[in-house]
Formats: sequence, structure tokens, C-alpha cells
Amino acid sequence: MNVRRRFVWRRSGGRAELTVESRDGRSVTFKTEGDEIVADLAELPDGRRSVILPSGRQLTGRAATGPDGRAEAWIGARRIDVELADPLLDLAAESAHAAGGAAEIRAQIPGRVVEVRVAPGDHVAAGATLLVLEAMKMQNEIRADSAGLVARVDCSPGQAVETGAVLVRIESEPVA
Amino acid sequence: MNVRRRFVWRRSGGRAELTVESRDGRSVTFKTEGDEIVADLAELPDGRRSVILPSGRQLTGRAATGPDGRAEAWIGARRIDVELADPLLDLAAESAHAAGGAAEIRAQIPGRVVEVRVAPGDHVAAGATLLVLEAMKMQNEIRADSAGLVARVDCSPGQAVETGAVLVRIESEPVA
Amino acid sequence: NRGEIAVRVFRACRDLGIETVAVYSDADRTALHVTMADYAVRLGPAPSAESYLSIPRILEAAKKTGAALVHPGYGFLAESADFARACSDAELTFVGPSPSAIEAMGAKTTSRALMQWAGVPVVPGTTTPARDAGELAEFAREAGYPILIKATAGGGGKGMRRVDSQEDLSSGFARASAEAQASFGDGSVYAEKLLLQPRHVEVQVVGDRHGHRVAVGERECSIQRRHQKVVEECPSPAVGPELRRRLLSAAVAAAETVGYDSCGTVEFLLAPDGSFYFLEMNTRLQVEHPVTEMVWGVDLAAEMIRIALGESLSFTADDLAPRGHAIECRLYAEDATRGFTPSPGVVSRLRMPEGPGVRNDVGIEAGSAVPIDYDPMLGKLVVAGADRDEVIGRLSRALDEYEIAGVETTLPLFRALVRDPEFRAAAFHTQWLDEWIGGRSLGPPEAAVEEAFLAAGCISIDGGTPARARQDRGSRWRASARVEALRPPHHPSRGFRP
Amino acid sequence: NRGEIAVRVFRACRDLGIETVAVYSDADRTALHVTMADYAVRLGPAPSAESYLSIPRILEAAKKTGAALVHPGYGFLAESADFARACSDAELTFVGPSPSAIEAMGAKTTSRALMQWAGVPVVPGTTTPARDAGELAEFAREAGYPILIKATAGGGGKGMRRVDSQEDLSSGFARASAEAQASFGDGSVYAEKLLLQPRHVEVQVVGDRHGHRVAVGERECSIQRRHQKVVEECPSPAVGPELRRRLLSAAVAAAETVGYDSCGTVEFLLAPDGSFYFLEMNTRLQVEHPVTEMVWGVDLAAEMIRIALGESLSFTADDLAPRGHAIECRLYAEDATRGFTPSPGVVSRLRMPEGPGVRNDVGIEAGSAVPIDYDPMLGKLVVAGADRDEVIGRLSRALDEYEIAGVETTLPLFRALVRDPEFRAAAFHTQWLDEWIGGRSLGPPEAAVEEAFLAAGCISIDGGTPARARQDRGSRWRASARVEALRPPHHPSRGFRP
Repeated sequence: MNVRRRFVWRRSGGRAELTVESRDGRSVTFKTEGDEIVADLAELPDGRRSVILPSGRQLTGRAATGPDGRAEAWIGARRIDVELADPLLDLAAESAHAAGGAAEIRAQIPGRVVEVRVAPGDHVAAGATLLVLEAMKMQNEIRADSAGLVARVDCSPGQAVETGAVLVRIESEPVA
Repeated sequence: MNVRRRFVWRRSGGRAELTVESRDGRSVTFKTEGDEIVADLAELPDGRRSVILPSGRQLTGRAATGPDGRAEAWIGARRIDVELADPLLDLAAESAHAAGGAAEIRAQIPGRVVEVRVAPGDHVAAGATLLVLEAMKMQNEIRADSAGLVARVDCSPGQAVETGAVLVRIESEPVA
Repeated sequence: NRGEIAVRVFRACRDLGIETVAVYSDADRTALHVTMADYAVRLGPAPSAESYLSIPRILEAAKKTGAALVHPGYGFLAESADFARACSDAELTFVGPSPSAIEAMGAKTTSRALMQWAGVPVVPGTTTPARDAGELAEFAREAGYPILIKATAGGGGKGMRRVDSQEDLSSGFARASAEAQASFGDGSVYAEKLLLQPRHVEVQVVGDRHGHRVAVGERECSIQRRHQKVVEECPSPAVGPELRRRLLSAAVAAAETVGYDSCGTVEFLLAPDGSFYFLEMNTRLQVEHPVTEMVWGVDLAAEMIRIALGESLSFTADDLAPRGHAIECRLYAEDATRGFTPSPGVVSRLRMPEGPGVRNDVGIEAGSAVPIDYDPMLGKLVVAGADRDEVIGRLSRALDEYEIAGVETTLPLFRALVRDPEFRAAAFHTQWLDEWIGGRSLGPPEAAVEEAFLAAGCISIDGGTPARARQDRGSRWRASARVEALRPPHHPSRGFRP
Repeated sequence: NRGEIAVRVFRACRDLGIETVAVYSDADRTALHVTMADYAVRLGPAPSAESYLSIPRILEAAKKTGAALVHPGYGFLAESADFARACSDAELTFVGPSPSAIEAMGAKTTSRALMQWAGVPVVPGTTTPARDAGELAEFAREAGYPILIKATAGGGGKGMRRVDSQEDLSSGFARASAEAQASFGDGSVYAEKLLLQPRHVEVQVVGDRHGHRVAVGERECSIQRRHQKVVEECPSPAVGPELRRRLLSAAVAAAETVGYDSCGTVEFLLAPDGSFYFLEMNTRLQVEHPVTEMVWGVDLAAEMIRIALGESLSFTADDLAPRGHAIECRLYAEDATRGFTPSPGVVSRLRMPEGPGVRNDVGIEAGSAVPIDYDPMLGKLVVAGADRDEVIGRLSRALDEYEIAGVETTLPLFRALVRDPEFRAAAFHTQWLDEWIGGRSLGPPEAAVEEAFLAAGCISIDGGTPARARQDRGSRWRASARVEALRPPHHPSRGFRP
């Protein structure tokens, strides 16, 4: 197999191009910001991969990408935060970023709405409690992540909601 | 799914017919020698199945059949010995049984032949050592399971052999 | 609190050569505690009221399978005197204390009165269940804020609320009472003065039906999140020989007053000045019992069964030889990286740590469903060693080996805790963890360059969404849905940096 | 002896905060000990001579990664004085005793002479390596048959043969010498009088580089198959306080004579009359070290590393507080149901037991390959408890929980052993197990009717060969191939009833 792929690696430091090249899927050349190394990438029976770098450093983990081009990556037994975007998707994301817009507050888990604290037209501050959702016998306060105007309330007390259901819509207001 | 299947269950006691019937693959009717019970058969995420009998007895395990109609079955963490033959294969097996014939002594594991103790034409008693095979640093004596005449020797000292390779052929002699 | 403790009790039964019967709701048909049992009986649909809280259905199950012993585990009916009584009425042996002892200690207000009578110091508080906030206001005025509102029938932090001022009293009362109703079917609550920076230290007691009672050391349970224990250890780093002597005799005195004849735990609050106050007695096996088992060399689950069968204690106080130290971490299906929001789902991968000093008590296996319907505890990691430092060294190794995918857990919290200087110095109290969590981000660390290489390599060679990773996508989508609930979607680049 | 001990040592390093470097042959690139290491270096192709036995390549690997410590594990170069010397020449710290101690104890004939000089009783035997059978014949004549031929460089039952009469002497000599050559690269052997029905009892000794030496109790290792330990326990049921005192002081005396400064084991044969004889000293960590760790509350692997770093022993004899009992079962990739034939392959399923008293030290995970090239030990199950009975109860529970598919193992042997009255009564000696196995069939039990129902249900609903079971078929075919090698194929109905 012949592999050549380019990524935009987004990190707190900013963006970097990262490329992967391999002829046999086993001996792999990695490049980023001038660094270039050839490493041994072996597949484990359970689908993880073990990489051994020229220094002898060994890492075992797994990674996959979602349609949005972001990676879900595990190193050893723990998840790590790595964003490897397809150069095209990366541009799309940028423009979206510029656009701004309304925030949909969604249910994080299936549960029952215990109490709704806001109504359409309310101005909410970042961190304000919007509603109380009960799940796994605990009452969880759902808060606004940023200040805004409550555009719509899509749930009511006592209602059972599924994961991802839109609960409240908040429009970000132009900063005065 | 609609399931109905007949087996010949071979055990030390002899043979018994065993049938399995289910309309939904979950509530299953089992019959053998007059006994008839309806049990709850649930599939586990890893492919095992848990059965709960009317008495409340719970068993978890897995089973599959090879082309010869014999089952490889596990109950809990251990293998059990259960022969569930397809009625047709069962007949075939019977006739083979009647026929008798020559025994091929095969390599049980990959290894190296250290020593061959027999030659074509030798008469060997049951339990006689035929050859010595080295594997995993241990020397293993391969013995004849029943008395017979050595028809052929298909390996030689120093030779590396793969699993299943025929090492020696022994013809069972007519009992005098 | 169904799977993990059932598995623990079944193991004790196997060790004693006793056959096991599991009961299950429709949500648990394929759960580990069912598939490892010799017998299993369906109780009903997922809701607890129709399954794990239904006394008649449980008795029916015992009758059907000809069971002789009934172990209540913890949670659900574990501290229900009615259930204990119903068992003996049905000629079943209840593996626990007498109904009267459960009753006496079960109503927290009664037990406080009992302890005062027995000369065991108690925290100032109200002595009768309160019907409305007004009743508590009076107490709060004289004792002074902050106060703690607790469920009379409570336990495990459910139905518990801190109230700092008059204004918050009525809302706190309402919320606590509502949770108490939901969790225990009894909305009555009471109030206690809230000691500042106390430690939670509890004593394990064991009594048999022949009048023997032994205290099996103390446990340190000050590491709590919202009044819910998350890390426990034995012994308590705050307790010396002299204090231990006083704690243990107070605990035995408490057990005596109710003729306690099983495994139980007497909880105390330990003030910075070394004074301690009776908090409550849990008339059951405790989630954190393994740390005591590992340090004191006893099998509390098996002992509890032997006691129920009428045997005398297998040890006296003098036989006991405590050695070393042990720490337990409770694994919850809660996302430590996002405010501990519940994280139900399917455990797509499970790789437990092994090796010296490591004990895994869990109720799940790879493929297990973690339903929304019940308590989110998956199990416990317990680590023992020669001293606290060795244990912390082994614990951080074990936490690094521990892999759970498909549901988010509290593992990230523990991995950060074991590296924290204050935790290592055991300089904490019951409010410490909530403050500690406060500012912190427990999110995943940003990839180092070689980690990015490995991730990029996997993606490049296995393709965008390799089949093998597909099993994780469920959790990933859930994760991103969660992210959206916490922040507007127009910051995609922050999506994975909570 | 690559994976399991490497994993154990890596865990000890993690506990001590030391980074780890794995070395591997091409057969082990994806093995657990490689994927859990911080660094990994390829040594060469599968054959040991070009990989795990290659001193230059191992030193190269240490140099490349800047390693400071080298742990030899057990097997391979663990008892090679040349390797220890090569390490110090390369300014690497060898985690083990001084080369001189290895040498003195390594040549079994020398060590016997040393012990005689030190006043430690030894079994009558030849004192120089024999070049041919003739040299042994003379000794055999005076000492009388049976005698035992052993590899001078030996250990672990390799290159060891019992000879019962003059006739078998030359063939026994040849076979032992050949195995010795294959296993240790040294074909020289010697002979010992074979004591009848002795127990194998060994003492764990620990010494540091400051002259401290402590004996950490004894182990009972009489359960052996063909001179290969399979079950070990601590303490020995045959040793009382008085005998223990004498055994321990003899072991310390042995260690003193060679200035022993690491973890090591002094092996004795214990005759039924209570007399004991020095057998050999193993100058390394022993496979069965965990039973001592669990009963004596020490971490021998970590202690060994601290000693190598120049630290003093972390304990004196008086600090030690032994408690309870522990038993270890060695899991080999050998088919106990068919004469313990080696069973290489791929571990398609692995489900380890967990819970109270259980410790898993293994070098495999689900999916691991078990290559034909090396020793077949997969790992160990170690169980501890308050006394031997509690341990046996927990052990049989743990064995029932233990699932390994894809390769055949020794699990069926252990499941039968723990239910055996003689084993439970600890009434055994070093030849006991071979006799015990003799007549027995360890094959799988025949299905009860409800088991047949479950099997038939799985087959009917999942179809003839369900995808999920396919992973096992490899092993199944291997299994049936094996059957054919053991019996003519014209008894198909006996195929699964060995």
C-alpha cells in the first residue's frame, strides 16, 4: 500500500502542517515544521498501533477521525487532545468561525427536565442556570456558556428528553 | 426469525435426538427424550449467549460447529464436551466408523524432528514411541495410540515440520 | 449499586461454596452479575420501583429458586427494616443486622438521640424530621450558618444540600426534599450544623449473633465530591494510635446500643482539633469495605454471610494484624472532563490494571451497557502496599493502565489527584475536593509531537474512520453533543479543549 | 520467560518512577511487554541466539536509549556471569548479584562443594561435570539407583532426567546433555542421588551492598511436572516454626558464603524425616516470587532495583510481618487435556479473574501471539487469603472465572487439582504430581442436558459457524489435528473424548 497524507495540526501554539508517507504501511515517514523522522508503525491484533521512533521511544494507541476531520485519539489507556484536520475542512471551519450565530443548548444525556429557569426574551449572563435536568438520580444544572438572548425554549418541566435534543436557543448579542 | 433444528446428541450414554425451536430467537423451546422446556436465550455483546431455564438456572456460554458437525462449546470459562451432529453427518460418521483403515500420525505442533525410532515394516505396540519431536525447548515423544504395522515414515531427523504434517502411517492389523 | 456489589457478594459465596441467585430488571438481562450467577430471576421493567425496590418480587424470586439467604448489597433496600422483616417473615435469612437495629440507625434523627444517650458525641442538629423550611430556620438561627440539610432516610450524598444563608434556605429545603423523595421514597429531611474543614473518618464494626463485637480499624473518606465519596483509604493518615483507640471504642459503644450483629460502619466527623462527632451508622456492607479487607486481612463479605448463618466471628480483636495501607478509587460513569455529567452508554473497551497490590471490583465487562436508570458507579480500583507512598506509586501506575472507552469516567480526576502535592501529603478535608476541582480543567492533555505522529499514522493508514475505531464513534458523537451543550458551536477549534 | 517477567519488572519501575526500555525479537514486536514500555529496541530475529541471548545487541540497545539499569528477568541470560560482567564493563548497572556470586552458584558442582564447606547439608552427588555416561555409572553404583542427571548450567527442569537402572543410563545421559546444550548452550551434566518422596522447599533471601542479608520465609514448590514447578505456595504446609528457623539460617549462611547482594533463592530438598539438603541457589528473581510478596508484604522486584541502585534493604528481619497464605498457579501454553503438548497460537479470548485475593501477573493480552520459539509460560495466577483453606476456596473460584481461548493451557490441571483431597491436605512430594496425572483424564466434562441445550441454541440461532466463533476455529482445527496424532481417525465419536 502506498500512503501519502497531509494534515493541518491545530494546537494551542497555532497551526502546523503534518504529513505522513509510507510505501508499505509499516515503515512510515513523519514530517512537521522541518522535523522529519522514519518510524516503525506496527498494527496490534486489537487494532491499536505501536510506533517506535528512531530514538527508541515507543507509543501505543489508536485514532480515528469523524466527518468533521477531528481526531479521537488514545495514547496508552488515555484519550489525548489532538486536532488533525483535512486542509479543506480546516478552511471551512475557519469561515464558520468568522460567521458567528446562535447557540443551541442540547441535552447532554437522556433525562427528565425538572425545572426551566428562563423564558424567550430573557437576557442571560455566561454561567447562568437555564434549566435543571435529572438523570441517574442526580439533578444537573444546565448553564449558558456565554451571555446572550434566549431566542426559544424548546422543552418544558416534566418532559423526557433524548441525547442531543435542543433545549434552549441563545442568540449571541453584539457586544455593546 | 423462525428457527427449527434437529440434532443427534452423542454422549457416553448413547445417542439422543435434541430439537431447538424458536420464533423470535429469544424465547426458545428445547426438546430431548421427552423433556420439553421453554427458556429465555439472550445474546451478550461479545457473542456469548445466556440461557435462563424455567427453574431459574442460568448458564452463559458459546458454541459453534465445524464442518464435521461437531460442536466447540464453552460454558462459563471452560470448554465442555458436547457432540451435536447433523442427522445426515451422523450417518456418514457411522459408516466411516465401520470401515476402519490406516492411521496417519500427524504433527501436533510445528517443531523439529529429533529422532525417528521406527522404520517401514515395523510392528508397533500401542504406546510405542515412534519419534521424538522438539518444540518450545522440550522434547516430546510421539507414541502410537494403537498397535499396527508401520506403512510409511514421512519425516527424517532434523527436519522441521508444520502443524498437521503427516509423520508416520500405521496400518491397523487384523486382530489375530 | 446493582452490578458491582452483586459480583462481590457472588464471589464471596463461591469462595464459601454457596450457589448464587441474581435478580435483574429488563435493563440488566445481560449484565455481568446475571451472567455469572447460577440462577437468575427477572424482577420487572427498568424503573427501580417495579424491580429492585419491589419487596414482593424479590421474595418471589427467592421462593422460586429455593434460596435460603438474601443479601441486600448496598443502595436500594439495603437499609430497609421492612425488607429485612419481610425476609424473616418469608423464612429467608437476611444477610444483615436485625430490623430493629436498621430502624434505630436508619432514621438519622433517632440515631442521633440514641448516640447522645450512649455518650457518643454528635454534631448539633435538629432531632425530628422537618416538614417545612420554617422548622429548620429556627435551628439555623441559633446554630448559625452554614447548615447542612440531609435526607432522614438518606445516604450517599443524595438529598443533601449546603445552605449558607437565610435566603437560600427554602430553595435548599425544596431541592433536598425532592431528591430524598426520588431516591428513597421519603422526602423528610433534617438539618445539622456544618463543621468547617472536617475529615470524614469511619470505623468498620463487625458483630455476630453471640454477642461478640469487634472494630476493624478506621477508614479515611474525606475525598468527596458533592458529599459523595470518591476516594477512600485505610488507615486514616490523620489518626494516631491514641485517637484510633478512642474512635474504635466509640464505634463499638454505638454498635452495642443497638445490639448490632452484622457488618456495619459508624461514621464520624473529625474536626481539625482532633474532636470527633457521630454522623450516622450505615447498617450494611460499605462500598469502601475493600480497603479495610486489604489492610486488616479479613473478608468482610464472607464474614457477613457466615454471621447470618449463625456462626461466631472468625476473629477476635487480638487476632487482627493490620499491615500496610490501601486506597480505593470509585469509578463512576461521569465525565470528569465536563463537570461530572452522567455518561451512560456502552463500554466499548475495558482494560483493567493488574499486577502487585491491585484489586479490581467491577460490575462491568467489555460490551456492558451502562443504563441511565441507575446509580452510575461502574466499580472500584483498590490498591494496597507497604505504606501510603508505595500505594500512591502503584495507584498512579494502575490508573495509567486503566482503559475504559464508550462511556466517560472519573479516571481523569484520579490521574490528576495522585499527582497532587496536597493529596500526596494527605492534607485534605470533606470540602477540599470540591474546591480543588473548582478551577481545574481535567480535560485530556494536548498531544506532544510524537503523539500527533502516532495519531496521524493511524488515521492515514487505517483510513478516515477505520472499522476498528467505529465502536468508539458512538461515544465520540455523544461527547461532541455534550460539547455543544456547554458552548456555542461557532468555536469549532475549541471543541476538544474544554 | 520474556513477556511475563518484563511486564512485572516494568510495573515495579513505574511504581518507582523509572522509565522502561523493552528489548524484543521479531516474534515479539507487538507483544505486551513491548507495547507497555516507554522505549523499545529490536534485538534481532526470533531465534534466542540472535536476540534474547545476544549480549552485544542487548548492550547496544541500552546504549542507544541511554538506559542506566539492566534487569535480566529470568531464563535466558538471567544467570550468566558473563552478561553481568559485560554490563558493568559497559558502565550499566546490572540488577542482580555480583558476577562472582553468579559464577559460584551457577556451576551446580562448584556450589555443592561451597555449601559442604559452609556446613550446609547437600544431596550426595558427583562434584565435577561429566563428559560421558561412564563417569556417572560409578557414582550410581555406590549411591544406588534411582539417580538424577542434571544440567550443570541448568534450571527449570530443562536437561534433567531420572535414571532408574544401569541400562537407561547412557540414553538418559544423551538426552539430558542434548537438552542442556539446546537450552543453556552448555551440554555438561552431573548426577545426584534421587531422594524418594522429598518436598521441594526453598527460601527467599535478600541481600544489599552494605552487608545486610535477610531471609524472607520459605516457599513450597513440590507440585512439579517433569521437574518443572507448576504450583507454588507460601508458607510451606510442611514447615513448622522450628524447622523454618533452621531452614532460614541455612539459607542465610549459603548467601553469606558468596557475599550475595540481591534477591535470590536457596532451594532445598526436604526429606519425609524432616532432614533437608541444599539443592541449588538461583541467583535471580524467581518465577514464584509473588507468593512471598503477598504473604510477607514486601515488593521483591522493586527491592531488587533499589538494591542495585545502592540503597540499603528497606526492612530488617524484625520489620517483617508475614500474614496468611498464598498459592500460585503457572499458566503454560500446554494442553493439559492431551499430555501437556505445547500449544502455540493466538490468544483469541482472555478473561482474567478479579476480586478479593486475586493477583494476575501475565505477559499476554487478547490477541497476543504465543510463538513456538520460546518457553510456553503465559503468566501466573496468584491468590492470597487468611489461611490455606480460604486461599483454596478463592483459587477454585478464580480458576472457574479464568477464560483463555485460542491456545490450550494448564487451567484444566489446576481446576482438577484444587478439588483433589490430597492436594487440599497438602499431602504431596516432588514426584506426586506426575503420579497423580498418570491415570487421570483432564479432558472437558461431558455436557449436562442444560449445557447441551445452550450449545444447541447457540448453533441453531447463530447458524452453523457464526462469525463470532470463527476466531476460535483455528484453535479447534489445531485441537483436532492433535487428536489425530494421538489416535487413528476411524473413531470419530471419540474425537472429543480424550
